[in-house]
Amino acid sequence: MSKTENMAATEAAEAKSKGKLAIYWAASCGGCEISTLGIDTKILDLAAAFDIVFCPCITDGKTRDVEKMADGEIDVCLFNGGIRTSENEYMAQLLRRKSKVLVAFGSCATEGCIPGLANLHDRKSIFDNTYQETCSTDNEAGVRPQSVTQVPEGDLHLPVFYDTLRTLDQTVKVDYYLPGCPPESDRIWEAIEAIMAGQLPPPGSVIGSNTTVCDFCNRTRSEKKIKEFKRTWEVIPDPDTCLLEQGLVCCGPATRAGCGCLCPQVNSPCIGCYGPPGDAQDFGARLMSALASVIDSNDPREIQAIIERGIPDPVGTFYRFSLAGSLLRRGKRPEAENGHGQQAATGGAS
Amino acid sequence: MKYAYYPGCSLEAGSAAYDVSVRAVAKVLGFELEELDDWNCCGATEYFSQDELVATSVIARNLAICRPDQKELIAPCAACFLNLKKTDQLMAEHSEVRSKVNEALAAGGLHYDPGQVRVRHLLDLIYTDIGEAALREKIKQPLTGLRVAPYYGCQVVRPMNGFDNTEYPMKMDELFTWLGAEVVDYPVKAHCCGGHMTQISEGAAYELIRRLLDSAVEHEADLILCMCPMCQLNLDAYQALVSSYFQKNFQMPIIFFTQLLGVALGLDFETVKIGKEIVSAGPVIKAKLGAAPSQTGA
Amino acid sequence: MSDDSFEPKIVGFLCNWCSYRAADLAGTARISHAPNVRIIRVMCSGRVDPTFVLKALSLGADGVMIAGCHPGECHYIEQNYKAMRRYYMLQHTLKAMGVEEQRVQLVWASAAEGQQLADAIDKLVADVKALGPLGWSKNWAENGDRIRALEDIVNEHKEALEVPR
Amino acid sequence: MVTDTHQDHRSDFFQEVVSDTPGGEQLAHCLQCGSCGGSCPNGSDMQYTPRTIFAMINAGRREEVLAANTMWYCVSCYFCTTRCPQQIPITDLMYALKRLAIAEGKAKDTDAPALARTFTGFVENFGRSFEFGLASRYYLLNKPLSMFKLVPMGMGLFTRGRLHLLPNRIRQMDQLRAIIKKAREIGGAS
Amino acid sequence: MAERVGVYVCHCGSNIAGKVDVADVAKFASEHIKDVVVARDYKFMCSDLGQKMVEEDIKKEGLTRVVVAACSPHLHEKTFRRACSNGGLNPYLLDMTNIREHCSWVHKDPVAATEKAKSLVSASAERVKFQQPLEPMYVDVNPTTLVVGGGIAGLQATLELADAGHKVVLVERLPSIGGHMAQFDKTFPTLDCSACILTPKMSEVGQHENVRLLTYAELEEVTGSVGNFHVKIRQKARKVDFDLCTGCGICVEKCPRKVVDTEFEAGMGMRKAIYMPFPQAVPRVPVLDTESCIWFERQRCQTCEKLCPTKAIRFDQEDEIIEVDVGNIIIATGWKPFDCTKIPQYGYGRLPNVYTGMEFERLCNAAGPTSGKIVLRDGKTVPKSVAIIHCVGSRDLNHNPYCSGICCMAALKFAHLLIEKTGAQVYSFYIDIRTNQKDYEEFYQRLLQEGVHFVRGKVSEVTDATRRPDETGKTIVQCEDTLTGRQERYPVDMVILMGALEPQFDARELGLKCGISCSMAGFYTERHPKLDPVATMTDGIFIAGVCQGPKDIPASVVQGAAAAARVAGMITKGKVMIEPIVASIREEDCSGCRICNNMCPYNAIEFDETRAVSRVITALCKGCGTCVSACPAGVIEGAHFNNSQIFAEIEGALWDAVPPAGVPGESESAGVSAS
Repeated sequence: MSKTENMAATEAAEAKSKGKLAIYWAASCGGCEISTLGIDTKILDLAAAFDIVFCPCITDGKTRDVEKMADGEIDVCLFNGGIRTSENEYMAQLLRRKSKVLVAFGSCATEGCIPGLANLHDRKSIFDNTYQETCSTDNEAGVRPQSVTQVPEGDLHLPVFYDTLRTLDQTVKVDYYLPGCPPESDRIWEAIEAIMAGQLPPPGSVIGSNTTVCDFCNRTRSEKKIKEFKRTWEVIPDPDTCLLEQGLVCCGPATRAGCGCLCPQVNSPCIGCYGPPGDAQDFGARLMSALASVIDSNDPREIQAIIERGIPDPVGTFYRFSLAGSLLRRGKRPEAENGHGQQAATGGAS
Repeated sequence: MKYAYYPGCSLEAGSAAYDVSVRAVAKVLGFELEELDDWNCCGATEYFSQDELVATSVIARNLAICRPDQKELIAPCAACFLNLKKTDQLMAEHSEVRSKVNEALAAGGLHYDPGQVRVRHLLDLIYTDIGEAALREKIKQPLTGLRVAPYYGCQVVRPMNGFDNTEYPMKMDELFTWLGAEVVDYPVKAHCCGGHMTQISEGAAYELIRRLLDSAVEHEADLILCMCPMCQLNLDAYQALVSSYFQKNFQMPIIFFTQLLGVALGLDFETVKIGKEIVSAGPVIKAKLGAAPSQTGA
Repeated sequence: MSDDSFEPKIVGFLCNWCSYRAADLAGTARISHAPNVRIIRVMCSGRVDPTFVLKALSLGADGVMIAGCHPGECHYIEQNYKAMRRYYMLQHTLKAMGVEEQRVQLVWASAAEGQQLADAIDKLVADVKALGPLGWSKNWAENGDRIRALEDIVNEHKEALEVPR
Repeated sequence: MVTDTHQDHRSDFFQEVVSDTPGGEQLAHCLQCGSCGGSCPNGSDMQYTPRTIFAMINAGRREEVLAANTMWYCVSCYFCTTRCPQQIPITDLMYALKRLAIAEGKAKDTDAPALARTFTGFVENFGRSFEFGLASRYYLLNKPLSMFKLVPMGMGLFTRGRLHLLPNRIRQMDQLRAIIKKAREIGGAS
Repeated sequence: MAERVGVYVCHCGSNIAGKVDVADVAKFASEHIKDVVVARDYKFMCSDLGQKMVEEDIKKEGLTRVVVAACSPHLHEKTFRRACSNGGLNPYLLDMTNIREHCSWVHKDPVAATEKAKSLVSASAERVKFQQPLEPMYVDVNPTTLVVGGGIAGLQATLELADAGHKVVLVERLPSIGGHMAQFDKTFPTLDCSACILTPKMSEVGQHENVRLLTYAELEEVTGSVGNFHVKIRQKARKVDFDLCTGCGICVEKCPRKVVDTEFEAGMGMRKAIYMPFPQAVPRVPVLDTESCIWFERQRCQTCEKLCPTKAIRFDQEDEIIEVDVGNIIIATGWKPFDCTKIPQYGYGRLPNVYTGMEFERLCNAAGPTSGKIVLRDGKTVPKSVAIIHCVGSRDLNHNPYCSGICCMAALKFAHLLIEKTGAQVYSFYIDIRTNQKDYEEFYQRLLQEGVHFVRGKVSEVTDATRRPDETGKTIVQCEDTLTGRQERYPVDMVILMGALEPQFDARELGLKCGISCSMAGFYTERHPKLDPVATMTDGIFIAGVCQGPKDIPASVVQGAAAAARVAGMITKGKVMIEPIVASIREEDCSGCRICNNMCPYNAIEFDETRAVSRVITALCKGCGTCVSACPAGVIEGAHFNNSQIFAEIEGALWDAVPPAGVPGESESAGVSAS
């Protein structure tokens, strides 16, 4: 999608012909749609500017309608959710083809988000857990979803559930990113306004701020030295001092601003839902490096003890939202070629 | 305060006086020793001469059978203390030792991660965990007038006990100073008693015993305090043989430090088994402490 | 798993003042060692960002070495301690992700320790050889069923995906 | 780690001794300073001081070393080990030499192997050792004559209730035996 | 706009080409690395012709980046930077990769070596494309120099600079300059009197017009960088008015309080509460030790105050902070003796007749507490037999692994003095005798001639536990005579322990203040152990004497002079170049989280409270890059080692590894994409 095509889209909008908007929901929770509706009465402005041609959760539309569209017919597609199944992947391919501008909308599409944490496991262990191991499950026959089931009438297909959840841009080319879990309504509206006004940054950009959550945090900060990382339930934090300095693992310093610093405002550490700012390659690595740097010890054993005690779940801490989009993308899988039948990745068990 | 307790074979038999006095002292000082269930022999020095891995594995079994809540294991015997501590340390420092020992332990359905159990000597416990103030409070019979020669021997202080100097240990000296005794500062207090040399080369062993007795006599000690069954046996049971070998007349009572500690805490001789030693300690203690020690730990 | 023909690819981040010079010294002293470590010079082990390590692993490295001056001897006074803290934090995370700890090793080598560095390289290479390839890119690849599923879909929706040229 | 690449230049015997002792590779750093030989309570009775033994190991003089009385005079007092300026685990190396000597039947002039075997024999049957049995069996088998000399001492201990006639047996003897058996199978230096 | 990269692969004669197929590497570069427009291999790249080749290619081929694959950049980076400059290219657009030390010299298999060379070249070529032109910076050098430490090394450095006409501020912690050398009796191997050769230098320093002498003063804080250091010095309160005092000594003479002098007399003699450490002290101004003074103990006495003819006593004097600006700093803080009680088996502190070397120096010194008479602690018995034990706390992994260097010679000196003064039988217990300087071996020969009994063996214990009748009343030295292989006991009257030379107790803290590092042992690390032994990694800070490593007087003097010469060079040049490898913070993206604030040991990062952002003070930054990797937002840029450069280098190094799968447009998605 080149600049010229964008400009063409903009010109078309200026010519009062309404633009076409699609909103799709792959492996995600639906929070992004709710946040979209949170733009409130501005939804009318949106409706004035765009026809919502496809959005299964608020309009009645079928895949085949999209299939029938011409390539590039949709002006903007806001795609939320990661790519978990073959259906997700097909829809991503399809909407990519049909859209001029494809936006990875929200944390799931951008960096995998919570569903991406399942990348510590493979399909088998996820299914074992979901369909067998939880206390409330009663499944003596050991039934598992099958991608193909034969019935007298023919074969029934279920989408194939992949071992690895992928982000949208690991699947198709993405033009813009709108991070957040979910993106704040105000940010969404700003992005839509930018689209409507044709004032978009260069393709491939994240639409959002380049500073971090700390920029919007009013707590007093000083030089940092940490002897102990604390879990949130262990302390009632002082409301005026930097949470990190109080030993809480606050992701604020490594997290893109955009949320308005909501969590620290209510005395709770930032959990990093807006992902990394600027050109940080790996959110977890940035946060690991920063937190480790301020550990106040030079003794290897003490350092290890501080880390092991304070951060019992490193992947969940550093990659809560970004595992699928991180450099390593997932936990190591068993050696076997097909990923079935073998033990789950080590990280999963811990 | 509760500790796991590893008495060791000697304390079950020949050195029961040590065991009995340790338990009696524990009761008075208010700490609890829970005997490690189904412990086995530490192998003394003998297994190491035959098969290193068997030696460490046999010792490691004792560490592996400690319950999760038994985090500190107290060993009064020097050889047991050293072997347990050394095995834990070897496993911590050498990964191949760790894996091989655990492979052997697995044959018995056991596993041990180094650092799981902290092996400590009884002296460390009394010196550090009980401490001067608490001890002074409990004194019933100050040891004033008694000249004692604390004898540390080798394996409690070397190679790595972590609580006292390896060359010139002082903790037992300090302990008995608190109890009012006159502590003899003699230079050989951490020298060797001969260990099992008595059974290998009489001459060599007797010479080592003689050096210790000579030095204690020279410094006018009334008795020698031991913290190792082997030391006690060598100095006490072999004393007559050493005397005749060198044409001397040693009459030096040798008892375990816990026995005299018990006396200071007001326990009577029978309770701390004074009288089990070959060269009697009772008379000199009675003589020096004036009146006979108070009876039955009142 | 340890295949004799497997030659691990390892990236080494060496500090300019100590370990890079140790590697230089290993050279001048002709201390032969395994050829698997590709050395990248940084000014200080404190410059080594966990991102570098993850980047190397994600680009196909089977192991990573981080080498700096001995603790207390850093040419920037104490920055290698920061490298050490980050190393343990990174190891903690890598472990949870299933990367064996021997694949990423932190080594201290002073400018005078060519032999030590060479030994450390040999050890790292031997350790990684024993573990086999990391193959993280293979780790991303979906299983055969993904390809089959996609083929199915493509076949079912041929028309929709056909691009008129 | 430091010595790995050097080891091929040293005698096979050196490798053998060192590989049988955790931390033994430090022996490569022996300065021949003699602080071990000077510290040893039995140093003057030894045929060769530990330092000399180390030089002989380095020189590969296997037979002479294994036939020496040095290690049998080691009383495990650890003075040498704590004083060694090069932190060589000397006492442990002495154990390694004892093991090699016993394994090859080189220990001729000493009863120590017999004593050790008697001792461990009890451990393997009862799980605990047992002084009276140990002493009587060892002396009966090895030094029947010198036993008489010890009678007064034995009587002294006996009358004070310090010689037990029966050993205690641990409950999980099977477990201990399984561990010992496995350890023997794995074998060698731990 | 693609870069035009030139790659040059050096043969280094057969040093590289003998193992690496250099032609193949060059071919690889031209065929497989994007943007490489020139790739050549050449016999000797560092030769004039090699350099010319680079210059000409820059001009003719329009190269915008240069990669030289040859030896270590530590050897020739400057050479090729110059070549680039000559060709009109910014010198920082060069990258050198090391295929000699790191490749041809250390790998046996030619194929593997060639493959590794390709990876290194690939890494370098990918990296160089991201390099940016940088300009070196220059600053003026303040001509005043600070010397820390008034021992022989510091004195020498001070005099060299002062005599050359430069101003020097000399700071000494103790009341007088002179250092350990002032305590010694004789010096080896010439046996000239230590005081006789030292005191002239001391008084010269004391009177020199170019020297500002601050004794009883300590370095408090150093800020700034080469050329412009700002230094705070704590002048401890002497309780004596420095300007009024004439040094008459009445106060010292009349002071009623005597205490053991643990400093100058090493505990062997006494001094007063108000004292000058020794008669030749410079400056001749006493110091009042408030811990022993009766006035400070119970507000009585005041004898000194009453008797002082110039009314110079100031009980209320406080410490004072003196601030000076200097261009360079020479650290010559010397050493402290090993604490011999750490080796309990030698009995020091427990057995009366065991002495440290420093105690013996004072015992032997004609100006010492016994006026040079060698007697036991009872004050009268002359020893008939003496044991001197070498390597006490040196060459011992339990204490200090290094050789203290001077003890062998000092032990020989002691043996000579003992024989000369007492005629005693002297045993010298050594592991190795090290006499490797001019006339030292000859001195050893002389002592052999004089009949010293040298025993090769590290002493195991010194004891009073007697075993034989002849040992009664003696101090027994037990050791193995390793030359006979026998354990021996030597009953003697006196034992002297040759304790190790250890770094000053606060060497690390001082190092931190000045921004220089210590070795594991605690001696300061030089810039290069052979070629730059008195400079440090911190420009403008030099080291001299034992603080750099154990050494004797001649070597300390040489280093003092050498450090002064280096400083004089800086002053003459007047300007100093600073490498532009520094960090910078993109302030517009900095959120002021302050994680980086305590990352910098040089305090080069400051926090701007008003704008709530952190900022790098370029002049202080040394370019280590630790803050760059600590920044959680990734907004700190490390010039010449920035992320994009290193990422490209990693990618290049792994050119032959399996690339990551699953990126759109690649193999798998190709199956469904329509193109």
